[in-house]
Amino acid sequence: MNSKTVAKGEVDLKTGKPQHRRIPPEANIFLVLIGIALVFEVLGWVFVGQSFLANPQRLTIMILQVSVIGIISVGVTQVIITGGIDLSSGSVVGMTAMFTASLAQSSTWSRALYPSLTDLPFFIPIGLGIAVGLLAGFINGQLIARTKIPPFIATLGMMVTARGISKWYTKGQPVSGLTDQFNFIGTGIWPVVVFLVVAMIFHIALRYTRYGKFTYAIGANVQAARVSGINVEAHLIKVYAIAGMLAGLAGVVTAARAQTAQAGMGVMYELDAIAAAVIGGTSLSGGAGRITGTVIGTIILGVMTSGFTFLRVDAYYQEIIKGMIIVTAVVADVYRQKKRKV
Amino acid sequence: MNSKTVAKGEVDLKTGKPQHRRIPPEANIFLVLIGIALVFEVLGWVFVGQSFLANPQRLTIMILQVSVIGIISVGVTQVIITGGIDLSSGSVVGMTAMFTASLAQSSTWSRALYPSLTDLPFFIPIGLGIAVGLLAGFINGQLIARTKIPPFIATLGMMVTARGISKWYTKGQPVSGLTDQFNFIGTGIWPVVVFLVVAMIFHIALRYTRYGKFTYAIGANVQAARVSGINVEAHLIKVYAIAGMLAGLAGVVTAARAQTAQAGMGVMYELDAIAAAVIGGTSLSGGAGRITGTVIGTIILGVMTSGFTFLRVDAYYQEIIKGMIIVTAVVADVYRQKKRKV
Amino acid sequence: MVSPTTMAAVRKSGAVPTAEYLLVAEGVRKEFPGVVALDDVTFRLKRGSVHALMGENGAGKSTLMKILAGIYHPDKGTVQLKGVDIRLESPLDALENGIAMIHQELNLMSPMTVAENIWIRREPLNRFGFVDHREMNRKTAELFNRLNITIHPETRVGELSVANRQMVEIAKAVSYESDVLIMDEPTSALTEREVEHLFQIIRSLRDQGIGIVYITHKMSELFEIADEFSVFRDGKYIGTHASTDVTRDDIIRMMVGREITQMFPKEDVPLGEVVLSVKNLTLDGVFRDVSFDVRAGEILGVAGLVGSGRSNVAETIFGVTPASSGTIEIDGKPVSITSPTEAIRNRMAFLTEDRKDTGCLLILSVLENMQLAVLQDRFVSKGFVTQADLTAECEEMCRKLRVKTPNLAERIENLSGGNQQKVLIGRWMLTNPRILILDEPTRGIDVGAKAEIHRLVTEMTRNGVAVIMISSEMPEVLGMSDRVMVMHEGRVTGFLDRAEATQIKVMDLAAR
Amino acid sequence: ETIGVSMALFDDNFLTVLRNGMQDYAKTLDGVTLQVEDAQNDVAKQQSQIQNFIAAGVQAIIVNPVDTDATAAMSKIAADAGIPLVYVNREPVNVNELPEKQAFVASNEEESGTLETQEVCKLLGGKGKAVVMMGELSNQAARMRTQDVHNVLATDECKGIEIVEEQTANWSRTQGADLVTNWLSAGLEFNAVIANNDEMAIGAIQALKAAGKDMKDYVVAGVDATQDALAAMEAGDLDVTVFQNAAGQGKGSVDAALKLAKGEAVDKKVYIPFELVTPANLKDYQSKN
Ligand SMILES: Nc1ncnc2c1ncn2[C@@H]1O[C@H](COP(=O)(O)OP(=O)(O)OP(=O)(O)O)[C@@H](O)[C@H]1O
Ligand SMILES: Nc1ncnc2c1ncn2[C@@H]1O[C@H](COP(=O)(O)OP(=O)(O)OP(=O)(O)O)[C@@H](O)[C@H]1O
Ligand SMILES: [Mg+2]
Ligand SMILES: [Mg+2]
Repeated sequence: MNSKTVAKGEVDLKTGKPQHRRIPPEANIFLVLIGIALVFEVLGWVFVGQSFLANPQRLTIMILQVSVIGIISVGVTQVIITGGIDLSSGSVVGMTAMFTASLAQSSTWSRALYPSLTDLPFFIPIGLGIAVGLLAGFINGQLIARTKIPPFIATLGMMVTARGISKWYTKGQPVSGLTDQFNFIGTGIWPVVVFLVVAMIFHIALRYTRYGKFTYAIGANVQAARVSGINVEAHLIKVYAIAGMLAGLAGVVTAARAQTAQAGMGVMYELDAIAAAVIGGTSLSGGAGRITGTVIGTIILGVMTSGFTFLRVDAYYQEIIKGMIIVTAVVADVYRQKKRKV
Repeated sequence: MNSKTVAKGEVDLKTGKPQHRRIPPEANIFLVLIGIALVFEVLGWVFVGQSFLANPQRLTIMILQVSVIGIISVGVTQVIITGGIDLSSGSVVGMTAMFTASLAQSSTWSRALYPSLTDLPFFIPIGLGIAVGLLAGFINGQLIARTKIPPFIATLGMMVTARGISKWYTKGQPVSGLTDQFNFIGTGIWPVVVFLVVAMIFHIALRYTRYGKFTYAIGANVQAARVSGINVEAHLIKVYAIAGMLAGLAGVVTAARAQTAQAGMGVMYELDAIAAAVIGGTSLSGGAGRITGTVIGTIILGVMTSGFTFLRVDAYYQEIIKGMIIVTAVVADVYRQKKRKV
Repeated sequence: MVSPTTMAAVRKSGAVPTAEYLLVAEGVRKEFPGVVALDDVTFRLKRGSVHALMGENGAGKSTLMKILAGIYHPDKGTVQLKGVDIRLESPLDALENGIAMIHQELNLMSPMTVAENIWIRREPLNRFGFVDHREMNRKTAELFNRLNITIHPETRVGELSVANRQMVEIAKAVSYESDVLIMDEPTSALTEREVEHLFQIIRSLRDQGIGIVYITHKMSELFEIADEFSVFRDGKYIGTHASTDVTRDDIIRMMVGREITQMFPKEDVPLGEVVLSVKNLTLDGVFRDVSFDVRAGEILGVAGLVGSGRSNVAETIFGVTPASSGTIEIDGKPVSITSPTEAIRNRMAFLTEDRKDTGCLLILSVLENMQLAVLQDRFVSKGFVTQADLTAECEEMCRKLRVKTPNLAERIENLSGGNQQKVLIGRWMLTNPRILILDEPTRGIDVGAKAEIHRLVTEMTRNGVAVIMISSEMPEVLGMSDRVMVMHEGRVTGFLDRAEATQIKVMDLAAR
Repeated sequence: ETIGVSMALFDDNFLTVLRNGMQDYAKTLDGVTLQVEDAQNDVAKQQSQIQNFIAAGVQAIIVNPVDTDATAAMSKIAADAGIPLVYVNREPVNVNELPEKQAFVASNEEESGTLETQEVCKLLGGKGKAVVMMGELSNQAARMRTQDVHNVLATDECKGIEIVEEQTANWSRTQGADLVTNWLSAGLEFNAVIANNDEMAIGAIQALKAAGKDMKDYVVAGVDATQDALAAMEAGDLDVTVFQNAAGQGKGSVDAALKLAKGEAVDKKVYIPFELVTPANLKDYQSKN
């Protein structure tokens, strides 16, 4: 029998390939995304008398509003694939936003934090902002790899610390008056471009480089990875540092989008980022997950937000419905995957 | 030679106990707690010229201010031992607080939500509040056990939904004017008593009952647990329902303490509760953890808060230091455990 | 002492030092909390030979091998590679110095493909530095071809049977093209056919001058493959002999320190009524129309090649994967068993074949592991566990099974593989079953303990227990069964009575 | 007509009153629907909500800014789309260079803390020890009100009042109660509590009472004049609070938005003053808010 042979991992001797090439797992969640979008489309015609999707402005904002979450989520996905977790990303966004903004102030702004460091060319604040994120991630990685404390605790510590630092940095004052040059990266669809480029790079890195193979191997079976000669500690440091770097980049984009930075930026983003990854099929027990899935998971979050506003759903119900949709999306995904297996 | 006998795997027949009893793992974190307290004591004499510990009022508030977190944390610990996670507890606190308060209003309050249901005897709002929490937990459990979606997603969905419900319930209006009878449970050291009683009950349940043994077994190896005859689904539903029930109880205590309920209550409590459990030695990969450890973890959080105020640490530095202490506490714990092993 | 990196460089340059021994470990000591795993142990491996390492469960074999593979560091003692002192700091050091190891427990990344597993860290890269999947799959196919393995390189390891996973592990170890190849019970999951196949591989490697360390508890394999062997007992080195010098009984005496008179203590017990009757049991796509009866006091052996569906039948009877059709009767009454909970309620017990995945609660204690199943209906009053009685019973069981552990509070993870297996057997014996299903009960168990387990099973049959015993070890099936049921590709191909069952007849049915 | 409303935070008691004021007022108008969204204190979310409103084709937008420094970007987005925008309750940083079809309706946050502290100063007779309870440190109102406290206590009449402690209780009643208990247990002595909002002030009252203190010995002050606060004042526990006309702000912003949508001219700045509430004029406020 067909399914029997395949289940045993035997080979079809004629073609030499495993029978029935598998559909990529993220195809499922893509269908869920399409399903959600279609529901909004239909409801749109019924209740608002308008198309939901045939509106370029809306299609842009759907992704634009989640692109910062998306950038973080790409890093978080990698961390989760190793079997870890990163709770610090939201706070790191806040911290880097403060830091990068303080170096991106324009001399026309009278309350510049460092009056002697205004009007710097845009790449300085951006580069240093990303570096701060990288440093935070590197510290996470060091803690986890060297002291063997659970990633949950290491990154929780960083979460609290980074949030504290952003409040302390200017004693809670927002940092504004940023140069137009710097703000540019946050205008129009630039955040979307940054998100998609980052996603593409790490999609390739995870699938086609040793970095990626090691990441999956550690998450799948850390003991096996170790006896295969992988330097698990060194690799984990890399993965967390990259996640921090991406959170830093997200902080830069956030500041540029808002044209200001304040200590409360990025609160709870870590949860949305993790949710996007998990909705997209990344397994919290490690070893499985793909960037494409994460991107789709992120977009689902964006579609929901836009859809609610479009349908004029009362804000009181939005969260209730959002919670239910997240659960339903994942249930549908799990259910479809199970069905295919039998 | 002792070690020789032991190496033979012999058991001491006279006492029926295995030789060289191991130190309970939470002894470590207890030492960390003592360490933190002593640091505050010393700093207290140096900078404030006062004892930190020799002050009954402070000893009370240290636990009082974290007793709500503690109550949740007892439930969360059980969930984590099964290898799951509960992100919904903070929101369930908010939801039950709103609900229980709406049934605990006094007729002297002119804006009672249900004017015909005022001045009810205290056990009605309390009982129904706990029941609402139980229901939320039960739904979590059903979702996880029946649909096999990751607990992270199921409880994230509940987190968002419950928060939505609490906002919707009174359209954001606070619910005040509660009866004195009801408020009583939140006064004095009652919250501490509730916390410690709950902790004791579940300490016993986890260690000495079948419920406890099954909880650990599922977390250690769910497959093996199933093959050994445990009805894993039914048990998980129990565990999540209990966690929800305790979150409900925490919501009742919160409302009684504040003598009001507001939709924003309990925000982020889930993180503190998980942190308390993990600081106390509960492993996020399941199968290991104890209520005593969780209680100690909770108290560590309380000691920090009181200690900061006592030492008059600038608010801007508090979070930074708090993050570092959490990490250091766990590092110290991991380090000591490792040392003992060799 | 030479640093591993220097050694690795020397090895890469192709220089061949002429030391007599490939690998020498001397005066090695390794202590774990409460256990001295190795004490002043010596081990020498010659080039181009197969060196068997023998010893009871927990004798320290795996520990020594892990030291040679850079996983543990010895507390004392030296390791010489090709005559040069060396200190291996990590598995990577060992691999780069030409020491590869097949671990006793499977160490694979199940969500990843076979090819990814084999070439991890050594993936072929294209000129842009990206992993060349096509080349990787091609190399895998080539390797498999050479080793005569038929698994597709792109299959996910998680979908393979245990036996195939073991073959992947073997192929992976071979692919390192190392000078020293350590095999820690590579055949415990394999049937005769694959074992024969593995021996071909080993012989050809030996002929290329590779030194092979071979650990096994299957005495029958020993003389077929080993050139010499060393014996350990309780962490101490007992001696080394050429395989031509001694007999099988000598080895057993050295290992166990006493004679084992009877390998298969089968007793003829008067058979009672039919206890379990299975009719036309089918699990769609896996097996079909399986029918058999087992009587009280009977041992029904189940034989077949790997993947013949024996374990699946057992899982279905026990309710792990409920049947698509067919009936199960107990004592003549039809029962519906849709979960292990119900199976236990019907007084069944099931020792699964994969102790790591479906057996042990690795991070819990020996006690917690052993008492798990019995808590379903005994030693519980008003929800509370009557721990004192239960602990006493578990201690008694440990003693009967000769479990080697510092105490009952030890994590089962820290026990040797064979001792873990004994604890799991104890778990089910405590439940006093009427129907006992054993899937590979003595996998990884030493001769002494194996005889012990067989004796216990026999004792249970004397009390009227019906036993189904799945085993890939032919002597065990033939030695213990009253009847043998043979399966092939999900169907029953025949039954053989004790009197008529021979290896040839079984193999004939199994390959039909 | 549809007006999109982005509120900084739903969980805030004062903002809830403001939001309800808006919605109640909109109900009395024919053909006006409000689409209210919760920005959950997130600048980026608020900005996205504005963009979503534009995509959904609303006629006007009302924004209660999370961060008043972030309004330049929002003004630009709305102006580019040609949709009227009204800021409410918090004064945008670009208030003096608002583009066409934009306006703001608010109270001057400087007044609230000032009125509060001046009254405290008066009650204490210019001498005493005060503790300050701050809202969330990253919040603008918290910073402004705390600054007001400092400014007033720096004046000649109030120089005799010393700030002995200043900490955050994150706007929350329980955290406020815990904070005061922690202070009391540290042996801190004070006779005034100046809180950034009423909730924390009530928390302080609860803690003081639980510690067996006589409320007559303490001056407790908050901001917002919530129902709970007024009840506490009636009971003689709370001494000072400040009324901010939430409903008035809500109504004013809806009016401005509607006018802008119709192309009519409106004032660029509409200030609605804060009002001091003390036991003397308590009765006037009990039916408001
Ligand atoms: N990580 C560990 N921690 C504690 N004790 C250990 C650990 N690893 C092994 N041991 C102990 O060391 C002893 C030797 O174990 P080892 O695994 O080397 O035995 P073995 O000879 O390979 O046995 P088997 O034939 O059952 O595989 C055993 O008593 C075991 O309990
Ligand atoms: N579709 C599948 N995916 C993953 N594992 C499977 C699948 N089908 C079977 N297995 C596992 O493969 C193993 C061997 O299969 P099966 O039980 O059918 O054969 P067997 O005759 O018992 O072989 P063995 O000699 O290996 O025990 C079992 O442990 C079974 O759980
Ligand atoms: Mg071994
Ligand atoms: Mg099998």
